[in-house]
Amino acid sequence: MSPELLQQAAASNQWLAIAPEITLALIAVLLLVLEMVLPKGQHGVIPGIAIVSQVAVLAGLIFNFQTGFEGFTTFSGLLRHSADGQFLRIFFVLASIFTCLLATIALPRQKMPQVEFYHLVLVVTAAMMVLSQSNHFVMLFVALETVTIGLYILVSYFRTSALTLEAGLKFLILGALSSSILLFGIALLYGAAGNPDLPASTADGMNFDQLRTFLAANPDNLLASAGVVLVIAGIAFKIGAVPFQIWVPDVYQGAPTPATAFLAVSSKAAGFAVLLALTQRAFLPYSGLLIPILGAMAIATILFGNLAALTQTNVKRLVGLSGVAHAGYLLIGVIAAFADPLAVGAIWFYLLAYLLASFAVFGVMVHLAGADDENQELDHYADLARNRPFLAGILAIGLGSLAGIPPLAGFMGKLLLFVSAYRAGLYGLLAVVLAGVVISIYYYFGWIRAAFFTVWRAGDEKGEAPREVTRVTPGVRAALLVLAVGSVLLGFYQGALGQWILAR
Amino acid sequence: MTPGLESYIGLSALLFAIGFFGVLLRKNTLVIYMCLELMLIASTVALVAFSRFNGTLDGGVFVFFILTVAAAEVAVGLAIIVALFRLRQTVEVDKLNHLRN
Amino acid sequence: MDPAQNILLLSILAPLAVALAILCGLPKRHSIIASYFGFGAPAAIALWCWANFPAGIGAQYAFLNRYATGLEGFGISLALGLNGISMPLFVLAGIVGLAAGLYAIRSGAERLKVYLMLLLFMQAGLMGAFASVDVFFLYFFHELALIPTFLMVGIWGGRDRSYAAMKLTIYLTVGALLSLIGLVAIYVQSGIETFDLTFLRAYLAETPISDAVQRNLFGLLLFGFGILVSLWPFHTWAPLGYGAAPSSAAMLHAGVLKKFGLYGLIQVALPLLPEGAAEWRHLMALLALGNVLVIGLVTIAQRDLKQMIGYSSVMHMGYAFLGIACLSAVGAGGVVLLMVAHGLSVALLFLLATSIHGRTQTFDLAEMGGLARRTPVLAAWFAAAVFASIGLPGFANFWGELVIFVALWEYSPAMTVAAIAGVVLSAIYGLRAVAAVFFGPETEAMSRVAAEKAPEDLAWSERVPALILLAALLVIGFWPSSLSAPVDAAVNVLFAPEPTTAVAGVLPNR
Amino acid sequence: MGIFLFNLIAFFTVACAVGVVVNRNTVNAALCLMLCLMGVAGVFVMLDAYLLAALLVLVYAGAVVALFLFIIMLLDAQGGTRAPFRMATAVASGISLALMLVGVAALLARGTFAAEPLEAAVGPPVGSVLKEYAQLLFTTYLLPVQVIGFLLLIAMLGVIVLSKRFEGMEDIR
Amino acid sequence: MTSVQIALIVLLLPLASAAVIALFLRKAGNAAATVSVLSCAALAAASLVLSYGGQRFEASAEWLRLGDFTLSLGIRFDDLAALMLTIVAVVGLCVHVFSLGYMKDDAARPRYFGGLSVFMFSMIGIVLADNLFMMFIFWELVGFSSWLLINHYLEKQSAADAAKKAFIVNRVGDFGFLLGLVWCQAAYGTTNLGDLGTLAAEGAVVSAGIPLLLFCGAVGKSAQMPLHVWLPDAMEGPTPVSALIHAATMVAAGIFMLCRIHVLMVPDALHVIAWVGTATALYAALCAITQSDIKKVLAYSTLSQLGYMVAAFGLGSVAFPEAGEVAVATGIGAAMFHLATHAFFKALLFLGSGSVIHGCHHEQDIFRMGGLRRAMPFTFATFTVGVLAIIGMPYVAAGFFSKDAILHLALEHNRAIFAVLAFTAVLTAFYMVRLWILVFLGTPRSEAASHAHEGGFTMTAPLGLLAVLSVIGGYTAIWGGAFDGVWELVPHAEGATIIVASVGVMILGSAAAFALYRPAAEDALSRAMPPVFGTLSLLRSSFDAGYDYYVAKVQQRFALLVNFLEQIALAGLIVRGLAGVVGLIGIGARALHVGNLHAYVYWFLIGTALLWAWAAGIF
Repeated sequence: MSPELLQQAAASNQWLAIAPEITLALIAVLLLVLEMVLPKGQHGVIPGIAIVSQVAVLAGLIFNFQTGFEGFTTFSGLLRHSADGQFLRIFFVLASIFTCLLATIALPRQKMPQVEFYHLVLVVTAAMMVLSQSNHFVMLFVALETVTIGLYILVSYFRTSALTLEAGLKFLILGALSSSILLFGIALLYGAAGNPDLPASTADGMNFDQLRTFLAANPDNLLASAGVVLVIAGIAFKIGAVPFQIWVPDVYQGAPTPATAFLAVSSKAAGFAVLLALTQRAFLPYSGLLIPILGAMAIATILFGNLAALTQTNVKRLVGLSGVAHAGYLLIGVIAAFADPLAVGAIWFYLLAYLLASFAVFGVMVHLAGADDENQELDHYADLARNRPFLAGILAIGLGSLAGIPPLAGFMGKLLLFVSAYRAGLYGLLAVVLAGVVISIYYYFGWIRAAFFTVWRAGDEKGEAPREVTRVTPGVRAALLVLAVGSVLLGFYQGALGQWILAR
Repeated sequence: MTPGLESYIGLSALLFAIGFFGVLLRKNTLVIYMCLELMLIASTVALVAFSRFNGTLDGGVFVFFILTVAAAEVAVGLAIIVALFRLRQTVEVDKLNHLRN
Repeated sequence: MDPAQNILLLSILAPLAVALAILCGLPKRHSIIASYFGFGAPAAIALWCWANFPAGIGAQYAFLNRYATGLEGFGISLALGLNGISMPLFVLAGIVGLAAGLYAIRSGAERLKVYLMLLLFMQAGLMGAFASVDVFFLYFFHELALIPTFLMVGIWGGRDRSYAAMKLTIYLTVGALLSLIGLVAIYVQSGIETFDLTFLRAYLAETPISDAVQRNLFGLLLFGFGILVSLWPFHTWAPLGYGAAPSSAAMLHAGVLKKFGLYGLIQVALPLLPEGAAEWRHLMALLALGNVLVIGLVTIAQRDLKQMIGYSSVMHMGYAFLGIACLSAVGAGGVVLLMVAHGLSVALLFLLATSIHGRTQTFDLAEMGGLARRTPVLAAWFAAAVFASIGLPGFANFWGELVIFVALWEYSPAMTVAAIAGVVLSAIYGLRAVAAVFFGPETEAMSRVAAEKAPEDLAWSERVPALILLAALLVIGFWPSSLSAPVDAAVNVLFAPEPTTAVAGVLPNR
Repeated sequence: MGIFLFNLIAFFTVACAVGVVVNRNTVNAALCLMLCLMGVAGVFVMLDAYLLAALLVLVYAGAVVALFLFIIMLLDAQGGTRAPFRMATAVASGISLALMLVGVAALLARGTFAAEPLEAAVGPPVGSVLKEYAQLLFTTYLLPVQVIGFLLLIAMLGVIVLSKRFEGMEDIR
Repeated sequence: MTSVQIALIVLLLPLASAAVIALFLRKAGNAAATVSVLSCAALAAASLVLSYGGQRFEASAEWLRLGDFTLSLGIRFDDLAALMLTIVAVVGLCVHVFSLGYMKDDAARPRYFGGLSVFMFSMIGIVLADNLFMMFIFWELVGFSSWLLINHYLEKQSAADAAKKAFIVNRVGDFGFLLGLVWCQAAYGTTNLGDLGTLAAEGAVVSAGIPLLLFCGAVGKSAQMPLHVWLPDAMEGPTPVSALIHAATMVAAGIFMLCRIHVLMVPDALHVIAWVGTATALYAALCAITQSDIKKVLAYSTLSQLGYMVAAFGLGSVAFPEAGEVAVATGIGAAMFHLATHAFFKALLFLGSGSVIHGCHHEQDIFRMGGLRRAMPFTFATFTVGVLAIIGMPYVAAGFFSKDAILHLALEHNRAIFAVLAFTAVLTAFYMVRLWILVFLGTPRSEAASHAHEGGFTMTAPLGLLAVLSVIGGYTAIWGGAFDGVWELVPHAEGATIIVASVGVMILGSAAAFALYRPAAEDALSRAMPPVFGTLSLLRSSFDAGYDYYVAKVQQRFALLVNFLEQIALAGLIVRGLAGVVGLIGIGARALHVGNLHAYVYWFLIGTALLWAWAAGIF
């Protein structure tokens, strides 16, 4: 291999453009190195290093929001950088930080190696960043598989628990199945777009831009249509849209709480990032095909998620099913994005609100989960408001935001989604959302009720000792406060974020 | 006379379907996992065929990645299955239904 | 900046700040002192605004000020101001909030700090809701006030509190969401994509939304707001919820917060969607008659004092809807008067009902009787509250009802007949309640309770808040034009017979 | 000739794939999978993708299936005495499969494939030379290669975490 | 001071008194009584000054304006108002003073006197009102004060029930009043009495609906059939209250109101009014015969006399079409004349009965009295004057003149009505004489009656004053020229027919009573003619029974039914049912998570198949 070739290769690959991803990967490796280098007694600092360094990355991302790569493709068109991508990077790092924080609470209770968990989270986060910026199916698939395999491990991380492993297995098999479906779809698309006999055929059918050109020239190529729907099916698994949502509650329930949170927030957001990239760029010419599919999915997802959550008493399953419903709301945003550019910003805002609220809720859950991570029933939340008012307050804010109650961020997210859905003329879907939100109030409120209402008026003090709840460390307390305050603040003051969302 | 593209795609689809069928039918997790591999392979057949007929190499390169990924996935998957077996002494799907409702 | 310009913001921030301070762990003693400020400041500001409300500004906003929140590009900004329609309700919120707050501070509720904190949040929301010029923040503050209600019903509530809280929550969420979608629809359909009412009015006066769309939107708003105001037959949450709610929450919700739906209809829906309103008025009026007649009869059948008050409040909302259905300046003005009056009187009723409960240990009318001998002041004030609520002249309610009847005749004499028949119904249940609680010989059950703990007459902790409400009722009752003059100025512009030219009165350049 | 060979290989491959699904014995199923992969490698050869064919045999038949066999032996979980699947399940999946095949058939019947025979379409076969792959992998697809590296790393870590006996830690019974 | 200012003082003085008592004197009975009586005295003085010395004027101020609806409060002080004001003030003062003695031992005096002051305020408001809205406002307020005062003995269940009944029945009447009011506002754009008069003169008034609806208010307040049922029950209140409110003034407000709105009247409406009044007069007189409670007898007689007034108004307020031309509103004159005289003699009778009751230690059963002639000579004398007045003793007592005017009108306009009214006059004489005989003649028939004693000066002085007024009130000239605007409307009988007739009926009725009744502990009528007595009792109780049946069996059951539908059908079946259905679906959706991997793969299969089929265009 000639030096020129290598130089050429180096020149075409602007590594600077993926500096955050590289940093995260390096931190991940650094953690492993530290595990080897540091004596056993000092392993306790490793999570701290993971978190602090990620905060540094986060700060770097925020302060260098304008990268200069916006709108450009790098790595021979494998990646495409945009303001959205930059937002998602911040989003993923944020989610990663909170996941690591949750892990610092949940992991020490298990006699398990810990550093690997943080390493996995970091690598998966980096992969998600890449995934959300991919502009090419090869990149997409590889990043997606990295994410997926990382999640398989994270989900089954507590290997001493049969439930965790069962969740891991279910996730593994269904994940692999959906990967296969996705892959087959990619293959079909590649084949269709590369067909030299067709107009606008392209040599690189897996590049999103090329593919779009091809699809625009061949408005009803059946092979391509089949590829499109199969790819959508694969993504639907990630975001948990009906009928590919069925794994959600089982896996959420079995997975370690930090992994559940990671799955619920980051994985879902990555799925939506990909879905948006595909529907808004690669598959845009096939919107006629996609809108009915996505619409039907959204309706079914909202109704199924909310209805199934209605009588659920296991909080992790509840969060999972409600997350399904949230995916449904977001799908409406995806549909609206075909007609209204605001919708994309609305989705980002919604996801951010969802992140804050979800981690607030998971933050409470992880404290209450108990040593074996199995205290997950609503009954375990009884008397929470009396015994742990701080956690109860955080829980209330988180759930309120998830339910979309003003003045919390979740409401603002829903409002933006409503507006763009209305602008896009999706009246029927709005009606479904309405029904869904009303149903969701019941179970979110039921949870709050479980945590608040049985207390203070209970005539007979049962005299039993307060349930064992992990102590809230100052750092975690601060983080939970940040989540709560953020959830409240974003509800009415969006500041620069609001302007960015509108301007993007 | 050589077979046309549709023959290869048909074969690929058939393999894919058989794999899917296997995932649906078998109770043994290991076999299910094999069937999943079969589905991945089915996709590679399609990719290679398209690559050949379209005259571009990207499909082939993609297969390269797929094989690597599949190998990694198998490793992780089997590790999970083994760990589960050690706890539950079974790999039968019907008995792995403690997470429900 | 000029302090007068920020005074409305201050009225929201004062309770909010106190609430946050309590949330952050202010000690109980200081919390109580701070709460006096938290409830007193909005009331003082409200009264100041009332006193200094400029005359002759039509439907324009006084004390107007806008604050950026990051979504100006989206047409959202925190715009605070008062016009002739919102000012009375702002005053109502201040007064009832003060009364409810004073009552709560002295109520000795368990977990008093949390109770006060939630009430203060509610108070902040209420002040904000009526001071908002921006429809988004209108809705936003309403919900801010609504959330504590759920919690307070659920935590401090009485019988059936869990079911009541849940039902209340679900119903009000449905209503709020429907109206939210309606507001979003206005936002989008208006074509200028702003939530600011002044701009919306000015713009829609020039280029109204098409009739067909108006019809759909008004329907959404009607049922959305209607559920919030317990429009028949979507009212079943109200008696249940009020029956279970702790008194201060019931006072603030039934007294003030519930008016939000009506306020939304008058301030937003009617001026922006006149054609839609014309289309729906018949249905609205018919449902409102359901409120008046059906619920009037249901109220008569109640055996439980608090349920009865809850139902009576539902019933009186029917008059307000009828006034709105008139689609005239007179009707709308009457509704504003009635809202204020009803808010004061129902708050007073809930307050005194709780006081009665404290002395009888029951809400069951059959078990009460003869209390007047032991507690003459309570008896007199409760009777006054009942007479206020059934529309005796001298109390504010009379003016609202009277004006609505006058306006209603122009719309439909037949409906007026039915509506006025409701006046008889309310006299029946109101006087029955007074007689059952206070007059006649003492019942056995009452004697038993009295033997355990002799009922004492109203304490000052109860008297002061009640007196505030009673005084307000009497002041407006004797001198209605103190409140109606600004209302008149506003409704004359907003509901002039020739909408296009009249609404132009709010254009900034005039 | 080409068609005959293709048909032969295709039949062999499909038969082996069916074998994987229906074989009661897990070991046999794994062996069927291996044979199936051989058949696929043959298809690759027919498509002039010699390198991929070799890779497939090496990675899959050599490593993956071997791994499967090891695990099968390790777990010693032969589904011997019981049927590998229920009949009801089979019927249901048959119906579903039929539905899916209808879709496939529709695609095949109405899809637009390359109309011309292979020789005419492309002269010299691409992808038969390692260098071309290498060039693509190290230029265009350099980033995925790097990512794959991390993928393998975490997969390795995952297997360790899930399987290794750690000192001083609670472990699987 | 201008007349307006004096009028305002007259209006606001009692309000101030009530406010002072409510705010500061709740526990000070004597002080409250003093304040109230003094304010009433001052008010009476001012009223007299105003009526006799002041001008007649109109003044008003805008009180509420919304859109094109304006409500003003104003004073219309013409001769009618002046007359009414004088009556109210004088009778009010008498009652206030009488109350000082009557209520001496009552613990709740502050409430009582506060209530009296509220009543005075409201009543004067009605009198002075210059428009119907204002009248309605005070109309409601007198209803309230009536409720308050009937309820005075608030531990008595019967008092509480009576007060409630009074207010609710009045509300039913006010339902019509308010409706008529709103209609009037809508139809004419004003309710100002002067403006309405102008409009009427221009011929704008044609509707019979408005006056009849407004008349409903009068039916309620003046206890005409069928809303008369509250008045007898209202006797549960203290006797001075009955005298003031439920005999002399408030119940007469209905008649006053009719006179105020006479410009709106059309012949059809007047027919109805006349017949309603006549029917009430007859019915109430029949009822009075069987009563054994002294106050109830008087209450029914009040009803009957009110019927006379209403009938009088209906008979002569505008010309009937066949009369050719618009006549002077003689009905107003007759009605107001009778109102004035009735106010005096009925207040006298009630206060007399109060004195009797007070003297007999709150014994009200006339069959347990007797012989009070000796024990209470002053009361006996004044009461006798009252009886003479009501039965229409010619030239001796005021009732004769006013009743004559009414009978004259009836004879002129409607013979049927005349016949009924004449027969009623027979009955009036009959039951009043019966009462007189049973109470005062013979010997005491009970312990209480035997220890009867005269009340103090505060009680006798008002009796005296009222007795004098009852005698001279019939001579319109006595009143001075101040009220000529009203008096000149009073029709005067020409010829002897009316005098003969009225003397005849009086003698007939009295003679029958003398013939039938001896002072005895038992009702002679029930012994002599049981069927007649039974029929009359039944007649009396039939209305109450009917209403009771309606309230208990119809209204309450209907309310319960509606409540049942509300609770069971709406809140239960529909709302909870819907929630239940959603919940069931939710349980179903939840149950789909069976936990078996194969089941989950099916979802994927079906999803993929559906998507594929969609892409292939199968749908």
